[in-house]
Amino acid sequence: MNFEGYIHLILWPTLIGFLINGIFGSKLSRKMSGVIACIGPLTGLLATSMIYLTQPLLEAKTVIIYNWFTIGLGNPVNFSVYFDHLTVLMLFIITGVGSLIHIYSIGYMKDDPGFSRFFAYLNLFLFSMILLVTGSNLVLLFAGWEGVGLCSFLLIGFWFKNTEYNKAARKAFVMNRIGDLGFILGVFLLALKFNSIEIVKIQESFGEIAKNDPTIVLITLLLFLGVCGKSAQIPLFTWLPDAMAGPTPVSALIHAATMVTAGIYLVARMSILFNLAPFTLNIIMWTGVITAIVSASIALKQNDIKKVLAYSTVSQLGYMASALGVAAYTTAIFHVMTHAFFKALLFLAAGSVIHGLQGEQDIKNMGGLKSKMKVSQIVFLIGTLAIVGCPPFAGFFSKDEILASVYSWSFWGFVVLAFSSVFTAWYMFRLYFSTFHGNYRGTQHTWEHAHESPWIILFPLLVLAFLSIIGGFAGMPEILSHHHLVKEYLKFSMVDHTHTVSHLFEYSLWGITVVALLIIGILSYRKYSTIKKEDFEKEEDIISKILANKYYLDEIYSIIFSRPLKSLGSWFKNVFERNGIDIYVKAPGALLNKASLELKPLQSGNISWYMISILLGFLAFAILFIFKF
Amino acid sequence: MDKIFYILSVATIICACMVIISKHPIRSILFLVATFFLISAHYILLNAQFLALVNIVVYAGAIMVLFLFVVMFLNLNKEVEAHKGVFSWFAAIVSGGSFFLIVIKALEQSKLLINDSPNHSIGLVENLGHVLYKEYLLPMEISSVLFFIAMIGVVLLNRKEKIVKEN
Amino acid sequence: MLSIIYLILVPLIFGLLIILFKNKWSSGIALAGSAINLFLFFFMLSQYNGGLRIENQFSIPWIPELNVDLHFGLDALGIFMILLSSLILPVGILASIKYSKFRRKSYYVLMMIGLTSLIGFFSAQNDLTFYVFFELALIPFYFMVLMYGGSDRKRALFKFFLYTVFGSFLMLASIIYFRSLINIGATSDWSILYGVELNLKSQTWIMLGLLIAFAIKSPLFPFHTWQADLYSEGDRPAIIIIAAVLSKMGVFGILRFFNIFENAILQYQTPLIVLSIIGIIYAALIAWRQSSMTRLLAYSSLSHMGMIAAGIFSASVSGLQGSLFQMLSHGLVIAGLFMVVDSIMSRTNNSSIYGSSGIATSQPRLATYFFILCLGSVGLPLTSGFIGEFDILLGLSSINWILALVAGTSIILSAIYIFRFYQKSMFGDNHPENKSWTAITLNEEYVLIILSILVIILGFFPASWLELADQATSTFVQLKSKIQ
Amino acid sequence: MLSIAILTITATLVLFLGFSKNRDLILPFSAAGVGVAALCLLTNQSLWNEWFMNMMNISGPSKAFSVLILGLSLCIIPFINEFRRRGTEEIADFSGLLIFSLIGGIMMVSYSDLMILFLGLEILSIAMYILAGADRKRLNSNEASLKYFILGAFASAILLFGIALFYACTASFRLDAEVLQNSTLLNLSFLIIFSGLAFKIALVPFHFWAPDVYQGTPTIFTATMATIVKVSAFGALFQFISLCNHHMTEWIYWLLSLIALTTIVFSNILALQQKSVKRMLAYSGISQAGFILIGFLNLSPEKSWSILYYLFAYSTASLVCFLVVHFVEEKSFNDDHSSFRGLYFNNPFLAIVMSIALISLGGGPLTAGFMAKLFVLNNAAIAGNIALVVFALIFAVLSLYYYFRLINQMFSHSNEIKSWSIEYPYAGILTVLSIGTIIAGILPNILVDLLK
Amino acid sequence: MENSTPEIFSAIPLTYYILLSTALFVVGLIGVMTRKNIIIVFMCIEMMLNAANLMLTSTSAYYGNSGGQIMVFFTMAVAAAEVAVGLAIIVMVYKNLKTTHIDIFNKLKG
Repeated sequence: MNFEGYIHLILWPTLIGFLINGIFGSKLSRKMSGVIACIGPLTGLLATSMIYLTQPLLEAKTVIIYNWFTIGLGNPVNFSVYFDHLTVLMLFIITGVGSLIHIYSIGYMKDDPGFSRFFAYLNLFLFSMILLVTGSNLVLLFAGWEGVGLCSFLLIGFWFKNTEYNKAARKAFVMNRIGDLGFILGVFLLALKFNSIEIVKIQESFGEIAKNDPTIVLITLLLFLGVCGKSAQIPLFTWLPDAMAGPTPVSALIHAATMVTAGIYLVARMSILFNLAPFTLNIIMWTGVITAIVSASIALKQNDIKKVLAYSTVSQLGYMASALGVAAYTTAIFHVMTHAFFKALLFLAAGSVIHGLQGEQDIKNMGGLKSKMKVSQIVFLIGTLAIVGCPPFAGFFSKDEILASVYSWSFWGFVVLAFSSVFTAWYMFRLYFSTFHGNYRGTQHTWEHAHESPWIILFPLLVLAFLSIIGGFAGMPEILSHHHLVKEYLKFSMVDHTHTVSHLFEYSLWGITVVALLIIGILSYRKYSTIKKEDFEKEEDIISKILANKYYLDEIYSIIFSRPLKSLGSWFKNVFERNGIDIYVKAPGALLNKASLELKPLQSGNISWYMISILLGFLAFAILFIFKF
Repeated sequence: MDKIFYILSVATIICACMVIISKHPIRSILFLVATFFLISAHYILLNAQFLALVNIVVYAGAIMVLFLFVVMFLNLNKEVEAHKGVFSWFAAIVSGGSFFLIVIKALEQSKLLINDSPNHSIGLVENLGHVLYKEYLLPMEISSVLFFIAMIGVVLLNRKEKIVKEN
Repeated sequence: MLSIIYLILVPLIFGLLIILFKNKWSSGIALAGSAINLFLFFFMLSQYNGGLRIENQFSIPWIPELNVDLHFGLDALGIFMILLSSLILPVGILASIKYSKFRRKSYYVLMMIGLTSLIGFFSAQNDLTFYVFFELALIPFYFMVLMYGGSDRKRALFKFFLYTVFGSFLMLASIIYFRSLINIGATSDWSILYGVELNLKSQTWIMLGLLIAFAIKSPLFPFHTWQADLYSEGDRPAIIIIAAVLSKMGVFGILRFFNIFENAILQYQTPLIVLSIIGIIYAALIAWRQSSMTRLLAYSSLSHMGMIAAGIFSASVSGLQGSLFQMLSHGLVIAGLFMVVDSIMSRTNNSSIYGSSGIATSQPRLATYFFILCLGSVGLPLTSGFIGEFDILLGLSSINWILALVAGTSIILSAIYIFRFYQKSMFGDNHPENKSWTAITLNEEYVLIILSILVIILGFFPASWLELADQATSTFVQLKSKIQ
Repeated sequence: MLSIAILTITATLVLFLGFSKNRDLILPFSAAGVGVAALCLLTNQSLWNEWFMNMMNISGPSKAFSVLILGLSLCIIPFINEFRRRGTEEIADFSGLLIFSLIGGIMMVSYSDLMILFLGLEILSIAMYILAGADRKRLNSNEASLKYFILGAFASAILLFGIALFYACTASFRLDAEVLQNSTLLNLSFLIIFSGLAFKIALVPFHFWAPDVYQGTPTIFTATMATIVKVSAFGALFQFISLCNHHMTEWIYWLLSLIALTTIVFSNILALQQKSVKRMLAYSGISQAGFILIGFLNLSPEKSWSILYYLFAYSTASLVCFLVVHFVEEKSFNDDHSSFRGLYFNNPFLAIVMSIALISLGGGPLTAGFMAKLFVLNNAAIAGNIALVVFALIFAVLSLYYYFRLINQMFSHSNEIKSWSIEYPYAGILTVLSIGTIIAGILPNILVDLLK
Repeated sequence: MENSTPEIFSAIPLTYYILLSTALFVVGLIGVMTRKNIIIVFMCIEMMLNAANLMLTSTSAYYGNSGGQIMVFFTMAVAAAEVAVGLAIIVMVYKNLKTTHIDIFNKLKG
């Protein structure tokens, strides 16, 4: 099969799966739905592997499928895909993790009445995500970008009877759209500047542009606004924790492994552009750093198992962004990959726990589950170790690379990131220990019914756990190996700045990491493996409160943006419409009606008066026209 | 001659004013008759004897008698009209006066035609007859329609109501 | 080649047939008439060669004194809107069938006259034909709303009617003024009128009169006060057509006359765009706070029309092209949305978005079509709504990126109000009254399916239409380059 | 001249027919007479013209005016029969008077000598004074007749004074006479004559009689006043302005503009709040007259067709309106706005023809009314008075308010549904008028060619 | 008498006659507008017609043009017809209303 064939195999099966499940879903059996849905990502994974194996991709390939539309006079926007190493890597992540999560979902969702609808959405999501990473131009990329936002909306509000979930879904979509506006404006400015929106063509025409060209800075800033929305950076990150309203596989797939990394992908994809705007890069770095510390600190005080993971996702995204900010694009993508493994693992494991506890999500009501859910506990532990950066798990390598890169760019950024990784370790251990160790704190009834999940759920967990363990070796640091596989693979796609740090720094960093993790692990074990339910409520100092309430960011946003706009809208609707706009129509009408009534007495019916007015009229005309006064 | 004109004119105006001033309808009618007679006198002065005669016959003789008849018939002779509305008098006099002024002003600003040797015998019956039946035959014929209409109208308007039911 | 007069006459003939046949046949005959019309139109479309030519012309001498013919023809600009009208009219008829107990012949006769006048309007080839059909289109819809509308319809209708007529009389004045300024030869088609060179002052006056007329008709901010009232009080099948097609007449008019007052538009471009943008945001904010479905759609429509107007005023290739495309797309979307609202309201008799929660549970298919239409409305990529908005915003950003930014907030606000609308009416707990719902009828479902599919197909394959739009607007841009 | 003779003979014979028992013959005979007269005019059968020293000349625009007058009366005459339903038997007198008044109308539109104008005006007016009072028992009719008479006589006196002044300046009654100088007095006399004619046309501020009289007069004769009298008076004004255009300087242009504007503004505002439909139609007629006056701004004999076209459009439409009002009045005993409620459901035919007529009056598209407005306003624009065009159109919106208020009434459900029937001849006339309105709107060139 | 030229034509200018008839006309006008009895109002109108007649006659005589006097002749005819019809109307109205006061006739208004 040739290259085009593989492309079609990657693109369309998910869409077909969506259509079949979406249109005929209610008529299909659950098994059929599940199988049809899984075909999509699996075919995609297979085709991607085939491309990886058979096509060396020495140079990027663009395949035009059809002419989508034209902008302006004869400037075509094609529905065309672009394949380079970055695309293939992203496709691996997407279809790989996607396949696993599809399989997982068959087990997880098996009792849900909206089973086929769920798979339809998942397939649609994968289609959009594939579109996003393969789109050869920014408009198609944007189509995928919005498509994943839409699927996120649909899946967060999947259980649509719950009004809160609906709100969360809307919030996610709207916040994404704020970013999208920035993105699309960036696209416009690019299109106007380079007269094309094909990524390749834009990259080709960079030669003559100076660094920090104002237009480029503006474009990159606007694009970064899009990134903030999609990848949950400050100030647009508050939607992501709320997005945990959706079913757990969704949280794993969309809100941890793939969609939120789209922003990272975008910056990596446009790395040449961003390289021209160091100003923007600085902003990206600091945004990432601050996002990382802020969300990590919030995660310290969350009690919902998924919320903790959500904030940890935001925090990890902050890491990735700061890597982008220091122009270490490959590192960021590397972290995307490892993060996809361990965060999906964590979420799915958490889902397994939730599944086993009939939907319980609050860690206050957990504890001691290791006896009931052995496999889940182990894979969760693997995931935890990976995320806190314990060598030699996947997270260790990527995180270490990020810290090193940031250090070489900005010392203070490094310090903050290091702090946030301490926080990460603390809240992850807290989560792990309070869930699986100690005594069960929930009701007796749930305890009795708590059970390990079926194999269809556990299988993906095991695969992911395996990947979380070995994933990091794809990018070993220089001091261990000269073959950084990811870097080598991606060197055709993007241009990193070179970050060199001394070996001494690197060793000491490792050392400190290991020591710190040990200390934190022990402390955490002592505190949380025996914690009582009441103890969760005891921590009531001001800082905890602020953290538990997410720095009151939602409230602040509401006061600054949404409420004024709402009341402005109400004012427009109730006051200005009636007294401002309507007045154009009403006032002349009322005036004329009044005039009509006022003038009626002129027509008094009195003959003498009529004769007088005829004469007066005549006199007036005579004076006006004959004597020309 | 000019004195006759002035006297006649002043008398005409005074009579005319009396028509509108006098409160009693009969008196008004009589003053109007007097006015018409004075106008006829003017006509004689202007050598329009035929018109003078017709004026007396038609206006003073027929029309005013008709008026008188109606006033008597309707028993209006006792009705004395109260001249209230000072305002309406004021308005009427002001507007009438300005009409007069306008005509004076217009007259001042324009010259009238001057005919050096006018034919002053046109007012005689013979001359008028010639013209009437030659040049002005059409209006002459058509005025018959006018009278016909007036006749039907009077009959129509004051016929006694009789309702004839058709089968 | 078929003459376009068939498109205009066929509905009239079918209207006559309706009068001759029994009451119960009338909806069927009307449907047949509009279907034949649609078929004829597609036949013409298949033979359309494109370019700047006017095809399928029909012309008879009309007012020789003013050198005006009654002249119709198919051109690139008109095709969009003729397509829209022939598509939406059957939608209106299908929507009205469920009320057929209360409908009489007159209703369908009016529908047919409406179709005639709309096609006549969009294919008019000179200013007076244009004007006559501009006004004519008002009359059938006036009577439809008058005879079959809601309880408070008269007030709303009157506001609409007088306001619109005020506008169209201003337009007539402008046209008369325009014609008094020029000397034209044997005929006065658009091509000749476009060639007239006027000085800036008279252009400005003409633009003022015409723009007010068009702004009232569309409506555009701040001349929209009739809209919400009419949409909520009118007869809903008629409102479907009014919202989808009649509201485009205004902006279509701006495009039609664009060449005539182009200099004036370029002169006052910034204030015009700013006004449109204020309208976009203003309407979106009000839509956000609406609890009545019909009013919400009215304001959302106002917001979108503002976007279209902004695109036109941007006087750029992509802006004009996007506006034209968006007119088509918005017509389909708003027709579908009103169809959904009609389906809901005909069952619940409640226009509040809170009055019908949980429909998605009892009517999943309705919810699905509704959702697709919502996506079209918020302009999600790969739906028809995206292409237009994209081009318009691109056109705006070619003038000033800040303008595009501010106008672009509508994509945020539209997401807010449309999804609020969607979630409140479709999601949530199943409203107790919904249990007694009858399932949506086949008629409604066909309409919704077709509209949804069209929204998506146009999103995936807009290219040929955009090419048409390109041809339609290319003359403007040529002129523009000549000026600069 | 032949047609005038035919009309006279017909009228006289009709009056005599009134004595006979068989009254069914009267109206067909009258109609036939009028029809023959109209035919004579159309085929240029004119005897004895040379006998009358060229005092009137029925040709060109005058002929068109005359035919229009005769045509309108043909539509009105059959309706006189309706009086018998009320028990009034003098239909012979009515139709005789109507035919006589036509003679006056023809004189007015074709005079070239002011004497003929005065006589014609009086013939028409006196007949109308009588017809206004035809409903002797109704106080409104009495009052209308009296008001019309007193004010009409007053206007005639003023007109006569104007004629006298004209004579004093020129020693002639012929408007096309050579004048030595263009003096102020002459202009004053023009203005006075104009005022006299404006009274008949009912232009603001000489319009005061119109609403009162229209309201009180029996509706059929209101229709006559609104159409025949107005057409005749406009014909007279047309003759007047076209004949002495060379005497008048610019002031007539501004005078016409001002009067047109005040007429349109004032009448439309006053019409807004009328409850009586006849009264409303009266005001609407006044405002339409304002529009027609705009057509005089750019007057030349070749342009007469636009005025004629407008008069055609106006008179057909308002004839339909008044006739429909007549039927409604017959059924519900008043012409109140509310008695039109639900007319569509009682008799769809009446409601539809009335709507068409009202739309035409309002200048709706594809009706004669629109074309008429277009032609007239185009004249004004060519004459350079674009401001007038704009204001006239803005205030014309008001007229749509009251027309459509009536339409709203007709198409609203009323509680009681009665089925009213209308006899075929009447329906036929209304249909012909409506179709004429629409055809003249769709294909105006047919009518325009005719008028030319 | 036929050939004799009356003195008046040389003694009094035409303008005086015009003024005189205008004055009469104005008096009639004032009467028309102020009097309340319809019959009197009607009489005043007749006076206005007569004023015009006077002007016509005098100008006709001064110019030696017979048209004016013919016109006066017709005016009288018109006046006669008018009076006949007018008085008939007034009598008809009086029968119904028993008054000739002008202010009673204001039922039709507005």
